[in-house]
Amino acid sequence: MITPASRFKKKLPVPYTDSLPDEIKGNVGKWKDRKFHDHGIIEHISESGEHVFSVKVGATPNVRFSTDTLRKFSGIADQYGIHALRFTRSGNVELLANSLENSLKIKQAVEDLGYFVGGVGNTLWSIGSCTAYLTCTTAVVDSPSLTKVLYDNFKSYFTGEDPLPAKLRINVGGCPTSCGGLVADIVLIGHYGDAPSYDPEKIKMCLPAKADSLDKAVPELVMVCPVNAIKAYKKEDNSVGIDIIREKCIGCGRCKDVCDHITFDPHKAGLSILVGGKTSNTGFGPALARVLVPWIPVRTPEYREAVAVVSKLIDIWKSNGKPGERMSDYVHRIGLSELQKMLDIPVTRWNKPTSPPSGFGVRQFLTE
Amino acid sequence: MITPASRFKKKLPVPYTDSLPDEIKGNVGKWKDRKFHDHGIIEHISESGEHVFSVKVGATPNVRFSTDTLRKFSGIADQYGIHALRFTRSGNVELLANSLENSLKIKQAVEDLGYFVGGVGNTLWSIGSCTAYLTCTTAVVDSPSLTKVLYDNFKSYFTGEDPLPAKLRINVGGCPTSCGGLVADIVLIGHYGDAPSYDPEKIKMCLPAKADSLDKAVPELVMVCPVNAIKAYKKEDNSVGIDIIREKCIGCGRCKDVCDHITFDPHKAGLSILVGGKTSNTGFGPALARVLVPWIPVRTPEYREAVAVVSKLIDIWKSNGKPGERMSDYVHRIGLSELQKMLDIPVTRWNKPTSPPSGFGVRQFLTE
Amino acid sequence: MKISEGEFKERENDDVLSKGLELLEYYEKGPWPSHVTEIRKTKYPIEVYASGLGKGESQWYGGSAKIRYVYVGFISRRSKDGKQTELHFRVFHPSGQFYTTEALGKLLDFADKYGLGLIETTGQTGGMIISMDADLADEAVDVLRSIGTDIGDTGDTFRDFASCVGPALCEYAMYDSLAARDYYLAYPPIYENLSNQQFPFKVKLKFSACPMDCARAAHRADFAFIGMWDGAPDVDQDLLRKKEEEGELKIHHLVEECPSGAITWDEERKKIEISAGKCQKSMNCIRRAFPAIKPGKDRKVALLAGGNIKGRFGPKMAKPVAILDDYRQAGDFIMKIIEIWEEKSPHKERIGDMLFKEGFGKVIDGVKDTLPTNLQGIPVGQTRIINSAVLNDAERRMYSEWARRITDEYGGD
Amino acid sequence: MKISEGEFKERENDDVLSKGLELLEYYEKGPWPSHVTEIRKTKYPIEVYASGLGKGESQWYGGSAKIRYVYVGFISRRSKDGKQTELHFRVFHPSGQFYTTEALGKLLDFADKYGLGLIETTGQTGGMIISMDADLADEAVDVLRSIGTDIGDTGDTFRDFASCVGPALCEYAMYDSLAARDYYLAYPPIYENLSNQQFPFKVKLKFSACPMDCARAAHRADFAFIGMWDGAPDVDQDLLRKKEEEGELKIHHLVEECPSGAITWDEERKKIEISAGKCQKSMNCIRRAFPAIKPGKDRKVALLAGGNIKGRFGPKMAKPVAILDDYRQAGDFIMKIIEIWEEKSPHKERIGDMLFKEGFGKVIDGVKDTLPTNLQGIPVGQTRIINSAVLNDAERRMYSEWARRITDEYGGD
Ligand code: SRM
Ligand code: SRM
Ligand code: SRM
Ligand code: SRM
Ligand code: SF4
Ligand code: SF4
Ligand code: SF4
Ligand code: SF4
Ligand code: SF4
Ligand code: SF4
Ligand code: SF4
Ligand code: SF4
Repeated sequence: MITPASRFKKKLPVPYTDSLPDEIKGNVGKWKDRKFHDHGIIEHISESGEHVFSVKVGATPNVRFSTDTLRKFSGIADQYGIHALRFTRSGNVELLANSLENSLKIKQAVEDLGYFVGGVGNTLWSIGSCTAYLTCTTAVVDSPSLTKVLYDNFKSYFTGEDPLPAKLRINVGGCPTSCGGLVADIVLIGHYGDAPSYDPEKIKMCLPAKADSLDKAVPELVMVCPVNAIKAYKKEDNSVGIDIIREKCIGCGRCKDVCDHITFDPHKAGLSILVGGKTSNTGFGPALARVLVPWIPVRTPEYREAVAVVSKLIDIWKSNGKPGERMSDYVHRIGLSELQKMLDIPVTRWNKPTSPPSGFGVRQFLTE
Repeated sequence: MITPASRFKKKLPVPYTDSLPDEIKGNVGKWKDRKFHDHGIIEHISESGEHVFSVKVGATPNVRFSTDTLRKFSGIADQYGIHALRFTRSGNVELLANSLENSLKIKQAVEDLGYFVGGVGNTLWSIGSCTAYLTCTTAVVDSPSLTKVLYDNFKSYFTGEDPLPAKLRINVGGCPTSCGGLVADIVLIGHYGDAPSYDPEKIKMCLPAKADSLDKAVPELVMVCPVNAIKAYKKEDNSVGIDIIREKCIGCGRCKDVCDHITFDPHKAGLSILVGGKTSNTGFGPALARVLVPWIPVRTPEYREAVAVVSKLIDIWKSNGKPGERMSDYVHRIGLSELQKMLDIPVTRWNKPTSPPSGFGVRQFLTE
Repeated sequence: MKISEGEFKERENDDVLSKGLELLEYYEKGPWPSHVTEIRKTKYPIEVYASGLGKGESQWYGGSAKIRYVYVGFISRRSKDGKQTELHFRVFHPSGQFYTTEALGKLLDFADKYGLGLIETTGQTGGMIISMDADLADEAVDVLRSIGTDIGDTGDTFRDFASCVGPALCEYAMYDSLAARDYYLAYPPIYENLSNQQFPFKVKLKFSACPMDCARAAHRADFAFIGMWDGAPDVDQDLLRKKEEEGELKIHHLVEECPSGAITWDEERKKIEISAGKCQKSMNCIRRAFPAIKPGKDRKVALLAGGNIKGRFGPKMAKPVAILDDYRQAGDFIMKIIEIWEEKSPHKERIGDMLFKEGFGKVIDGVKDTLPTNLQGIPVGQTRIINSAVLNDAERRMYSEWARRITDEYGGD
Repeated sequence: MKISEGEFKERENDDVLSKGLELLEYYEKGPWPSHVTEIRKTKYPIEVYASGLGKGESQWYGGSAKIRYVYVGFISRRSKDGKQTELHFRVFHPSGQFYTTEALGKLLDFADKYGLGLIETTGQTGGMIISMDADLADEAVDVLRSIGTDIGDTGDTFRDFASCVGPALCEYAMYDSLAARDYYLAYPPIYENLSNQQFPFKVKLKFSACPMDCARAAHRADFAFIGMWDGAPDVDQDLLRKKEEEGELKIHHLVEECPSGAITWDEERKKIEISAGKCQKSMNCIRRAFPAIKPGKDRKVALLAGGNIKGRFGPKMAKPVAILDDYRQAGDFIMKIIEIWEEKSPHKERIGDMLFKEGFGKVIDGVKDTLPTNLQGIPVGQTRIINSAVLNDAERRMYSEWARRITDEYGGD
């Protein structure tokens, strides 16, 4: 029987050591070197003399798998691997093996399933995508389908057929919330491209009933706006009205997050493209990506505009980046304005370069 | 007659252009290059083709001159110079001339007066000293006499006879207030070396008369202590008593600044020696000096301990610093702990290296 | 012929749907494995996705579901046309996200039996998302717990914590980021709040075992733990020269690439020198020359706070709090910051917003007694430089003796 | 024989004094010009200094003096034995501290007639300190004003402002630091407060015309103005090569010494490249290779705030506020910060303490409308990244067209 007592007792995931395959258990913390094979296989070399191989498999957009496919991966891991696999932080699947020979067999088997092995070294490691139209309520643009199109176009950067100067990470977010964050080399974000509107009657559901209360507290709808673009005022009948000041609004959607009766014109939605983000402390160090292109149209099915911009960015980086230089570091080196000049993109207040956010991460400590 | 109206009308110093000699007036903002001569003469070369020379003369400790001496400098400026001189930000006197030949004559004349020319390029630019026993009430150690001894010992670094890797700035402060600041390569500071004590009766003059007031406001004497080492409490007779917690006290003297009845045992006073400060954005950039030696005895007249430590620091830097590397940058490069090891100095909580203050100055902006 | 408004809507919806279904087909083509193809193999209501694509707008509204005595960890949706619902569990992975095929099998069985056969194996936060059969959800919770994990990771409370793969596979790991995640999930004040407490908003912890920050902690966590070390990297000069001779690397590249100019080449002695003070722990030389260059031996954990993506004031990078000797040292600190946050912040304000609003240095400084006192680097607020000292007699004697030695060396007394 | 306490004190004082006088003699020897020798030529009460040295303790207490309708700019002292007094004026130099011999002559006559014939020509703040004859002090003020300067620089108000020599003699000057000092001394809200206002504590402004910061502004001023530029330094590649050929410098030293690794050597094209994004404006390459390398042409003034030496919370370096196009842009900002400071701070709390206490980012952010809106770098608080946009139709068309062009380039529409 389900009792409060039994239910309140939560269950934590098993201690990580319990989930490791035996081949790894004894080697935790003992890895002394590694080799990369074939742009998709990492050989981990332990002090103990043991070797473990991980074969990195690219995932579907939004990392959505049927149990059927996962069972097949599992089968491959049983047949050629060490009966184990892991899901990486960036959404790939790593099948674990004990020899290069077996790793190559895994690679073959995975490819036979229609999946690709890659994402190691100077490649496209992954294109992160949030869930968007699949389950999310606030999505403006559908990131999984956009991600699919990008992957279709840039697959050879993942597999390493087409070499890159360094690691590349792309992230796609369906709305300005950007669940994937702003720390990727290229970030594409769906947004409204416009200020919100509302039905003056319906909006009352999101506001206090009587205007008297305005003296005591700021309505949540007003408070969430980060730029104070929403003003509440007292109407003649003592109800509450609002004004949304278009000139101030940044189109962030925070008002819509707290009130379903805030609406945006779907025809004005677009994608912004940001560059120069990363979280690793290499090179210029961790930084937030900054807006390069504030808006391009969203045109399904091909999302050609997005593909074109990303293609061009990669091409510029390939021909001008130094060997080993992340795209983000390249952008920092030449400066965002320079890149904008190369793209001949109009600069408005929405993509005017400001001081680059830098000096983050561990370098903020600098102990002796 | 002196009226409030006439007195309240303040007089600002003349606009700077009015105080310039004619040879400089026309060249403001036009200097296109400079040459150094003889470690003490700077030749300023203008776009106009004109040249102005400044001959830098080292000042007495605390930059104290009799009008007699200043008249003599003035006379030299009239005889060989362009009838003008200036006082530098760091306490030297610069006599201005229009040719190298005249500059050398100025140099000779100044030396005949018992003064030295130097402080240009890779030399000791000056030893800054506050006023201390000459006029200051809070002085613990007399900085002018200590500065005199240091200058006597390190004169050849000022004149350039003895070359240094780069510019060197030393500052001497008579008390922890350190009017000279902490942005010199070497900073010597007089301090009490001890926690304060007080006469329980006299201290009442610095405290509120009645303990009731403690509920309303913290007495200034308690408030000024930066580490909350002073506690006020209510005595039986409703007067106020204090405790000074020795374990917390850092001996900063802020309590004495606001209350003359706080006393320190003069026999425990000493000098702390800090290194690694600078304000220029070169190299490691601006940084506060940090404590290398928390305390050495103060023994007049020779201040031998201070001279020995500064000598050793300069020697270490001379043999290990790179050409052009400020002592401060050298200390940052090797780390304060490393320097402490080389000096074999005991490390206590008072000179334990913490994270070096860095990343200051203009690099905090880093615009593109 | 006049059609009713209802009928009109219906037709319009049909148009949208058929456009959407076409789009689905499009997204099943192309070389890269398709999410649509995967989803088609499951019981997920794919028409809602199709309508969304057709309309260019997500077709989901927030829904509601009830699981007895469980308040967070699941998310319910209803489609805008009211016809479909969707429910998914956010499920904790074991740290490192390793699975033996046996353990994975149990999860897959679970997803087939209680769910729709569809899994997002790594969400952006690092968790796993399993699409559920709403009718079986209540029962499913207990079953999930019986196979060794639980739901969580929603609501205004602690979310899932993420760690990099760390020492389990990575040669750079400087502390055990996986054990650290396990430790903090089980840390009593956190464990207690995992699914109850109503904080102003969500709280995330992320653990990267080295400055490469594979767990993306510096931006995507309220509290970030990043492995680092004290001093300069360790160099094996012989091995380094050997690597250069064998053409594996060029030493002058290491010198040039070091972002802080910490590396110099000593031509005379044919070795590199690394400045401890300058090194910014970028890992650059290390990853290029490993194992000839390794992190220094004195390992530390950098604790940063206040990163997040949106919040009230927009995206933020985490800021430095302290350098810890051990990842376990931050528990009190975290809970104290949360206490202040509960007091100061309205709904939807992340910890980083609060720190920004109240002043990072001020808040951190105010709680610094929750951190060990022997901290090596407290970069918060200002660097305290105390140029005076309060010595006891023994210390005074010690420094007097030292002064005498150095005075003797320089000319005697 | 029994001696009275008074007599005992007297004798003790005599001992102290005679020890002090010996010390004075000692400090007149040695190669370096002696302050004692200088002082002996004046009317300063040198016995008080001697007693101080003899006793190992300053022999001065705060004193008091009255000058009609003038409240700041002079300091009065009385000796601990009550026998002597001392009074000195803190006097403004012209910016740059230049004097024609004629102008200096007037000051010297003044110091002889109304003073003791003793001058500290550059105090640590940058002003001049003239020891006075207390009886003539009142009259002296007017005389001083008649020769074109005034007293000031004490009290809880604006102190003397300091500037580097700047464009008057220095080839690096990026703005007119001397004119800037003149401007702010005469800036009405400052001028008004120069000798009246009772702020919580002192306020200092310092002006350095380049990042070498010869005015020591970054630590010793509440408001620091430091010249800088936008982008990379300007390079004259031919002149640079020439300098190397002539042995004046080694280019690879420039590369190695650049603290931010911004300079690279292009072996092929035989020229250096400087990264605009990386350059930290250290002036290193510039001072080594001037004029082959010069500051970039787009000149700016960095405004920093909150530096000071002691305050309530100890020594502080100034923090970044904004990059100005013109040094005149900070007036409102300064006065607004002072207003907040007056409200928030008790006595003896410097502006830097207040900023630290209240949160630097918060305070600065709150007054940012006092600064020009086209600021290039507002590093305060957090960097605002807005990943959305509100476009008007023209903008939308513009970006659509751009997108079309780039789409055409990549495979057509
Ligand atoms: C597996 C993974 C951690 C995990 O817990 O899942 C991982 C593991 C490693 N990372 Fe990472 N990184 C992983 C995500 C990341 C991320 C996060 C991301 O991309 O979203 C980053 C930060 C990227 C950024 O800066 O925004 C990241 C930044 C790095 C870097 C620094 C790259 C750089 O140039 O800045 C390295 C070093 C390198 O590539 O030379 C690195 C290197 C490594 C290596 C390959 C170490 C090596 O070179 O030997 C690690 C292999 C461990 C192993 O032996 O299996 N890892 N690594 C993640 C794999 C993602 C994937 O599916 O492809
Ligand atoms: C005259 C003076 C400014 C003034 O308004 O009085 C001055 C003027 C110059 N400074 Fe300075 N500095 C002056 C105090 C300073 C200070 C403040 C101090 O020492 O207290 C600093 C900051 C020191 C620090 O970092 O703590 C300072 C940091 C520099 C630097 C950077 C040095 C470095 O290695 O970091 C240079 C460039 C150099 O030496 O290569 C420099 C260079 C110069 C030069 C010599 C420019 C040049 O190399 O051509 C300027 C000469 C102007 C001229 O032509 O007359 N000046 N300079 C100050 C002379 C002081 C003196 O009496 O000796
Ligand atoms: C599922 C997931 C995207 C995915 O497909 O991977 C996701 C999906 C949503 N996120 Fe997220 N976020 C997901 C990881 C993140 C991350 C990534 C991370 O933690 O590294 C972030 C950025 C980090 C951070 O916390 O700052 C993130 C920042 C947000 C925010 C902004 C929070 C803030 O800073 O203010 C919101 C808005 C909110 O909660 O109001 C949000 C809100 C949402 C909502 C709840 C919006 C909504 O109401 O529909 C989405 C629910 C979709 C759904 O049906 O589940 N999501 N969200 C990710 C969770 C999977 C997992 O648990 O592993
Ligand atoms: C005269 C001078 C030293 C010198 O011989 O050069 C000096 C002397 C005193 N300073 Fe200072 N300070 C002098 C420049 C400075 C500077 C340098 C600067 O501005 O660049 C500083 C550091 C910068 C700053 O403001 O932070 C400085 C920071 C202080 C402080 C600490 C203020 C604080 O940050 O809290 C005090 C303590 C106080 O005012 O309570 C102080 C207090 C004092 C007092 C008033 C202490 C006292 O009550 O006796 C000294 C008065 C001596 C006297 O009889 O005139 N003095 N003082 C300098 C003024 C000359 C001038 O006007 O040109
Ligand atoms: S980024 Fe936006 S659309 Fe995507 S999952 Fe997060 S909230 Fe939803
Ligand atoms: S979209 Fe954002 S900026 Fe615009 S009104 Fe809504 S909350 Fe404010
Ligand atoms: S440092 Fe101390 S002793 Fe020297 S003048 Fe300043 S307050 Fe006086
Ligand atoms: S000396 Fe400083 S730390 Fe000690 S009690 Fe006085 S004010 Fe406090
Ligand atoms: S953060 Fe460092 S230790 Fe962790 S997986 Fe990445 S490279 Fe390895
Ligand atoms: S770790 Fe990075 S900053 Fe440190 S020495 Fe190596 S390359 Fe330079
Ligand atoms: S700060 Fe710069 S401009 Fe001013 S004197 Fe010094 S070197 Fe010249
Ligand atoms: S000014 Fe300094 S940081 Fe900039 S390029 Fe020159 S040396 Fe490098």
